[in-house]
Amino acid sequence: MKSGEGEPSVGQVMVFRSKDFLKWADGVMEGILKKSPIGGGIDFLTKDFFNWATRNSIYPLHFGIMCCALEMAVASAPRFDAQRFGVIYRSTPRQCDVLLVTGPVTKKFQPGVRRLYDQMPGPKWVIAMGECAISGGPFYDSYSVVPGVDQFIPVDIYIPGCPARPEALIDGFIKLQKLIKDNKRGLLTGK
Amino acid sequence: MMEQRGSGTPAGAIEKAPSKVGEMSEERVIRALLDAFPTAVTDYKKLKAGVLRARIERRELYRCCQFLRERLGFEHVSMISAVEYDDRFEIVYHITCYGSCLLLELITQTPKDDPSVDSVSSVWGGANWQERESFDLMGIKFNNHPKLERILLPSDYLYHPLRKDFKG
Amino acid sequence: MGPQHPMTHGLWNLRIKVDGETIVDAEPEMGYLHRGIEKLCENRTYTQIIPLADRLCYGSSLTWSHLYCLTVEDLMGLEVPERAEYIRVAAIEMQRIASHLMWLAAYAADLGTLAGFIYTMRDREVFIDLLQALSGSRLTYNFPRIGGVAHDVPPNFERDSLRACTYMEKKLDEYDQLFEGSKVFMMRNEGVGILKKELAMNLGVTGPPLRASGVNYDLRKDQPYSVYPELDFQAISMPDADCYARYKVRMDEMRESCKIIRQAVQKMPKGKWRIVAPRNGPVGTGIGRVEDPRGEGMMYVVGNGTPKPYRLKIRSPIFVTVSAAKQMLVGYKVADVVAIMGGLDMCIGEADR
Amino acid sequence: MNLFQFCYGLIHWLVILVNHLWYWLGGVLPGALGDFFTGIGDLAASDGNIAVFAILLEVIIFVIIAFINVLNFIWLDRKFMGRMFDFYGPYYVGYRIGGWLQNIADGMKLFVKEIITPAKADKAGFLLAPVIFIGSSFLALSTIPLGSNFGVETSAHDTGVPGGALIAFAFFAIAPFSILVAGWSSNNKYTLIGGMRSAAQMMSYEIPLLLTVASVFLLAGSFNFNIIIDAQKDIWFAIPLFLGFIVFLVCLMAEVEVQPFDLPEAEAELVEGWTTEYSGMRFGLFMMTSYLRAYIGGALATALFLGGWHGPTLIPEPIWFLIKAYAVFVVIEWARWSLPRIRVDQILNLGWKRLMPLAVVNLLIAATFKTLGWF
Repeated sequence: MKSGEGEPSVGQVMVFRSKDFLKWADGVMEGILKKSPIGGGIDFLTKDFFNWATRNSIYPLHFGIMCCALEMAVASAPRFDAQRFGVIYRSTPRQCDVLLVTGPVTKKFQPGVRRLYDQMPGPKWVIAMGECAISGGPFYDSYSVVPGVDQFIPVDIYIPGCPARPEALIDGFIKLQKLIKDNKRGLLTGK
Repeated sequence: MMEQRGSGTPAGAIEKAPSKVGEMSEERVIRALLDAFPTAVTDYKKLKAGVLRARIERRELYRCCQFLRERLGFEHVSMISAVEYDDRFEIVYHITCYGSCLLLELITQTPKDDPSVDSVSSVWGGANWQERESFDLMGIKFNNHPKLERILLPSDYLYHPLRKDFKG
Repeated sequence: MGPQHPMTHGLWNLRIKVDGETIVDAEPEMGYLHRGIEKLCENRTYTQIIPLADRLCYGSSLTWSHLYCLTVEDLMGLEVPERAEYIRVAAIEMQRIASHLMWLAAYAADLGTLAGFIYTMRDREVFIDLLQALSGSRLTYNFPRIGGVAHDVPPNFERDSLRACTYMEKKLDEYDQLFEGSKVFMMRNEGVGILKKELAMNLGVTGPPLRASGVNYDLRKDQPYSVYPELDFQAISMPDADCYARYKVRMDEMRESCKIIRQAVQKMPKGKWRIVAPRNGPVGTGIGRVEDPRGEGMMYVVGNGTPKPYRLKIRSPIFVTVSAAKQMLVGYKVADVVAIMGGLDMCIGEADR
Repeated sequence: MNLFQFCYGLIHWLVILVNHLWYWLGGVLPGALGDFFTGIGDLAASDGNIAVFAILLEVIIFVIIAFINVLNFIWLDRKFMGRMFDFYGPYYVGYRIGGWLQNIADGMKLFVKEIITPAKADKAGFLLAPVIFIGSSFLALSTIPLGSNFGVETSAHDTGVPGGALIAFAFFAIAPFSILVAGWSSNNKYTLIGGMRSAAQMMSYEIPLLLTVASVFLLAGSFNFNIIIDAQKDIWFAIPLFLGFIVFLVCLMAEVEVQPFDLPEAEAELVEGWTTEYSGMRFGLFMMTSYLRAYIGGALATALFLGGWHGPTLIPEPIWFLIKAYAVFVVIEWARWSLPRIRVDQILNLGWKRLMPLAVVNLLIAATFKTLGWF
């Protein structure tokens, strides 16, 4: 009996387990919801609301690499106060929406950053803050620095500056809000 | 509680680290070195006030460092750096004395094909990681080092990047 | 157990073996931020290295560019104009206060008091503003030059600095109330992370941790550079060797720095603030040593007559201090890790170079 | 008329409205089928059935009130923190009402987030922990009355739940167990340490907490919240039992895990502590429930020490109660944002060597008052 491993071949008795049934039911439900106007209707009704919620509550990962990390900390301090926009730093990638890369990623640390990105639940975005994260910055010709994080993770927002000023970071968050608003996605039908 | 601890002890209330010989001048250090290692120490020089330079043979390095620490009170190794020249490696030890605040620049040479010296990490604990760093970046082998592994670069890295023949 | 990124201090890995909550072994692992600056310097001209030296330590970048300039001036045998020296000293001390405040913010956040974090971040802006007026940048200043400083002081600099010092001294008393007045803070700090005097000297620990262990070794006093001999200040040290002593040493150093800034801006003579440095460095070596906010910063440059240095070696205080982590950590609780390592003022940028 | 009677009347009216259908069907359809529908109608109209539904309705009302309070609390927390620290707090989302919509945005965002169950986690425990955490908190909540006629009651003649205070504390203390389950089942070293710390912490504060509460029971002579609050008509228990009130507040802070005692989720040491592996709405529920627990804590302090709903009659009783609960919450927040975190061995010391003797002394004081006949 090889049921449950891939597709059952012709002539083999199909055995339904409860798991298979659940999978099938999920598929049918998803198909109905995605293709029929019901899904579209639900999306149409909830899209704006969920989009508003998503863009107004951005949780970046509290994860500092170099100079920009200090500016990141300053941005949440009284003078610049990123909290006005609902930006709250969480420490664990599981609860974050935005990976803020705040410095040069070395070849030794590259797998770590990739793992952090993979650990984050979707929908997720990446902000490359500062020259080092964008292109390697002053260390562009170093033997151990990855020239730009966009070589191994997709980056949505680039904030130039060496280090980027806190105002620039807040501006980046607002740009990200605009980005989320433009790429409006529904609850059911993905991007 | 706060009153007991006081606020900031003024300078002088705590004594300086006792140096074994007391206040030493540059000349006295050089004389002591020359007395102890008459053949090994070459090319001694006073660079500026409070800074000395001496060259020492590789085989006498460990004993010289022990002597410096135990007899002359040089308790602090500031920096261990390796420099690559066309024909040799130079390992430069900057050693400081807390008491008299002298800085001794101790230079030893190794040939290019055998870059190894005795480790001084058993003399100064602070030398441990600096020697590991020199090994990591320049490939100098330190004999009798407790844990001579790569420290800054990944452990599977193949090159010693600070050597002149390493290109990007 | 290894925190891949223990919150506030950048990238390094501390492998801890615990028995229940007690630490039995600790092994720091560095190198996640190794950018190879020493190699990069060999491909840059002497002037181009100043921004790189700025980016060595993000907490106190000015100290490092200043140290680099000192080293190259030692190599080239330049005499810096006196006004430039005073400007440098004032700027460095501002940087020291900003750096210590940054440390205090991170330390407070580590210990869990958000009030300390926010207040120190707020007051740090005062000194960042001064430095910004001086150099035009917030964090990496690119301000010292070989043979002087980049600009003269801006107008009203003296008035603003004096005002900032007065403000800071008032705020420091407030911090004392906030931290030392809190019983919980004292419970977390007193008798934690003890590093004995002999051990600290042997392990090469420098800076506030060494002075907190009872060794009064401050390069500004003991091997004076720049115009420090002409200024009246004290080197702070404490005999207790615990986290509280480190905290106290830094707090009092900020007070001393305020005093130094006051004297420096008032004593500042008129005159040139920069001399032109030659393009090519001579053949030879140069050493520079300064008292970084984190310890003894040192650079060793070998010149070979070209516009680029042949070899530049950087001594990072934190790199050596962290190697003493095991001796400090063993025997304490997991919760003490943040107090002990936070008390060292980690700056990975300079440690990994 | 108390809340139960109100709900009973409402359900009764609804049942009668629907019962027209059943009785009509019973009359129209022949034989056994008709009897069946008539039986349904009788069952629905029976006293027991309506009472069950009335109690459910009461609980729903309380849950809705709690949700609104939780939103208020999160907002108040952030705003108060902002005012303490020289910044605005949430501002731009719903800026007309002071950034109040920020919490709703956060909650809705967490709905659309992906929910990750770690591959190596213990699935049953991982799923069960939030359920226990939230369920126990709501159960504790539902026993606390908000007014003399505004509480979850089981019959028209009751005033308050008999033994309500005992039930409340019993359920309130279940949360550390769920934290332990969450920490263990996440299969992560930080969560495990967080869960263990939570268990260790419970050892230290639970006993002094209950001892102080026992002194209140002693003075009031009942476990019923209504009777306890009525006993404070003339003088709040916080005044004779001032010592106990302080001990209670400290233990409460440990119970709801705010700053000096938030060892299980010590941010600097254990990433996010026991919630490290939770993502999406599960994390949202945890966060919401922790504020809910703060609300419960405030409500308990109000009911036991601050005279409950008693106050000038100008303002309705539930509003008085909520004002006091909010005040307790603000005091807790004040301490929370200005104190460093305590260490795990120190909290044991604090609990057993400081709070415990004080609680015993407090109990003695209460016993003395009772013996002297002052209460």
